[in-house]
Amino acid sequence: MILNELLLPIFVVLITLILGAGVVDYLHHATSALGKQMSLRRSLNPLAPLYRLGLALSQQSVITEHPDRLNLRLAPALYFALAALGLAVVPWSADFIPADLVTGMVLWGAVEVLATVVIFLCGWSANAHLPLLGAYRYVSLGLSYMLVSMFVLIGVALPAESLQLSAVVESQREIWNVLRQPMGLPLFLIVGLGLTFWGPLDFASSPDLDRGISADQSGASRLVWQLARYAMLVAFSFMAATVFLGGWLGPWLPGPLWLVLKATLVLLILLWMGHNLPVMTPDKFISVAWVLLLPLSFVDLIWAGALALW
Amino acid sequence: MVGIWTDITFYLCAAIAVFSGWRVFRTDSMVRASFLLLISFLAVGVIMLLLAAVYLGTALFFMMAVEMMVMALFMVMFMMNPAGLNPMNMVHQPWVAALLGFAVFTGLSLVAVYGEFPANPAPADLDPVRSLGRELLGDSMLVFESAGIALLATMIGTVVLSSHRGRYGPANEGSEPPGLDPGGPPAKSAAQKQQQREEQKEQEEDKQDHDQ
Amino acid sequence: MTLTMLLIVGAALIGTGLYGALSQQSFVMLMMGLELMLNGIMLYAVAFWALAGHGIPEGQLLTIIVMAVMAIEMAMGFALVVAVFRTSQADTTEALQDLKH
Amino acid sequence: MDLANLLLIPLIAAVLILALEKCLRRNHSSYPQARPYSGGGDLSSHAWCRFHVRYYPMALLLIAFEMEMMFMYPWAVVYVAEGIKALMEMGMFLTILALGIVYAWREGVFRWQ
Repeated sequence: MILNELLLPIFVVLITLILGAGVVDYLHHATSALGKQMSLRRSLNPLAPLYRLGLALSQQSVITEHPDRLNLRLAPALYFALAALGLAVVPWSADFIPADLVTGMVLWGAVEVLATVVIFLCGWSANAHLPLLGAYRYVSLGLSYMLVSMFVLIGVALPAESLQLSAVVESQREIWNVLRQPMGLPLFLIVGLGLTFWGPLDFASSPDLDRGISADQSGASRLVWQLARYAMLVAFSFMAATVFLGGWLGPWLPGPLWLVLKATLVLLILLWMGHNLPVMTPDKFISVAWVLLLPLSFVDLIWAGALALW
Repeated sequence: MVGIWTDITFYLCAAIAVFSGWRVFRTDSMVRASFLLLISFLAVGVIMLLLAAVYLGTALFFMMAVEMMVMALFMVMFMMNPAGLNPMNMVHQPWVAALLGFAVFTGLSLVAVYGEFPANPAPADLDPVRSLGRELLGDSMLVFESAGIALLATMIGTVVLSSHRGRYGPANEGSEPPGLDPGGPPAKSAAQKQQQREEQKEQEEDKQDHDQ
Repeated sequence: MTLTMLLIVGAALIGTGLYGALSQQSFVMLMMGLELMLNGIMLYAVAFWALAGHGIPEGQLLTIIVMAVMAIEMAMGFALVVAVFRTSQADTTEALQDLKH
Repeated sequence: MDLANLLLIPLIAAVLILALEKCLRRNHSSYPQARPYSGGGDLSSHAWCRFHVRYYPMALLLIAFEMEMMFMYPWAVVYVAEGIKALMEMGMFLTILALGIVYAWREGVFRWQ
């Protein structure tokens, strides 16, 4: 009983995050090579993530002078823990849900906000100017995408009449939310880019800050931070697949396999967006988030509400 | 079996909540202080989860995470020394405050120990979220809508008080900062100082030219 | 986990918060004291809701209202601090002796 | 059991990463390496000092506006059961709060100060 209900869920969540991080690393570099004149053969090599892992391990772990040591160590661990917490509420099939919380949706919102805190701490603790600037910029992003995410998720909760993710999946048995609420998924994907500070919304470690919060990371500390970031991307993909693409629902194949396939699809879309969308600046994004994205998510909510009553 | 683990988790969370709440006022680093307060809130949130207040517990996580993040930002904006690199002690009347705090703690604890409260636990099949939702749309509708009005007033108030830029130009246009000592001449802003410095430099250069 | 234990933990939070609110000079730290007191009050409300109030929804609503009070206190508090700081470059309570007169 | 999983999963994940980092870390850096990277610039002070956060009115506005979420989650659960009454009530609530957002937008809160 203990084995099935306690150890198996923990094992599944952690293995998914770690293997998923490897997959993200592979796909990220492979898709980035596709657009450019780079050596495709080397980028598509399935062992390339291991090669990069070895490279990171052979580096020194340099730490800046007088950092906030406790927070420097804790930040990557907490970011990874948040990804695990977010993935824990995702149902894998009708009867395998690591943590079937009645308010799973609210918990995911908490994960998004706590991620902002952790990313700020990561930039703060190095005691260096560039990481700190990245952290301040990221907070502006984190505070403004949050509302959009909440509205979109509440729109999804309306037809399900519940905040529980298993109920949300059940409510999509006839038609997936991506078709029922067409504006939901695009808005949620933008939130995902913000949550993992990826591609166009990469304010925390943007190139114009010389990689911002990653500027003073090296060796093992950089490795675990990257791992946590990829893990968050994986957790987000699973969440988006559950909420908008019907989760484990699907014919022929078993439920968990469907979930993984759909999550991979979301992941590919996110990576594509990361490579192909133009980069925003933080000051512009605040205006865009509050003046454009927030009203759009209002409209999405009204659409969802009207459809649910009808 | 489950009961023991619930108790252990409760005592652990209670200890974390109180200890980190205490450390808030003892740490030098202001950013750490605000995140210690966040830890205290998170521990209370877990206790709420243990009490089957599922919605309030999880909602406390995200509400408090936002508030403490903003708190940390304001710490950085207003503190001379947000990281506490030199130890500092910005307190007044610490002993009176400590005494009063302890007195309140003792009083409330005595009430808790000797007071008689009805043992009337929430029914096990209660759905806290649904009952709360019905309450909001039923009897407490007025509370809910007036909370909306109060929040609107807060939003307008914060914008009026804090925004540097009014609709008709800068908010502090025409005002001058108070003196550095009571009744003294107004303190100069950085821009004014810069301007003055440049004027001085120009004058000196003029003088040099003149001398040559 | 009895009601008494929960109330004692809440009392400890309120006591600590009161100490902070009375002893800190800086506005921002003072506000942290207030927040800690409200934290204890929320624990009280939920404890009574769960163990003494038969799970009536008003108990939960009270907690939410306390959270709203906290949010309003913080937003208005910081807005006032910004306004005060802009006009008199002050960030501690002692610097505002003028308000006494 | 769900609650136990919910608490244990993040805890174990965090411990795992901390242990991993501790095992892999090879930390014997010299002083010039430990100097914060500044893109070739010369550092005259440490980084932790008073900083003007340019979006502070937005942050304050968010604290007030975000309270509405607390009311919206329970509302979403009973929305279909309560029907048109729920729609009207939340419509009113959100309109009141949206007024605040529009006002703040017109006052230029969403631009960096």
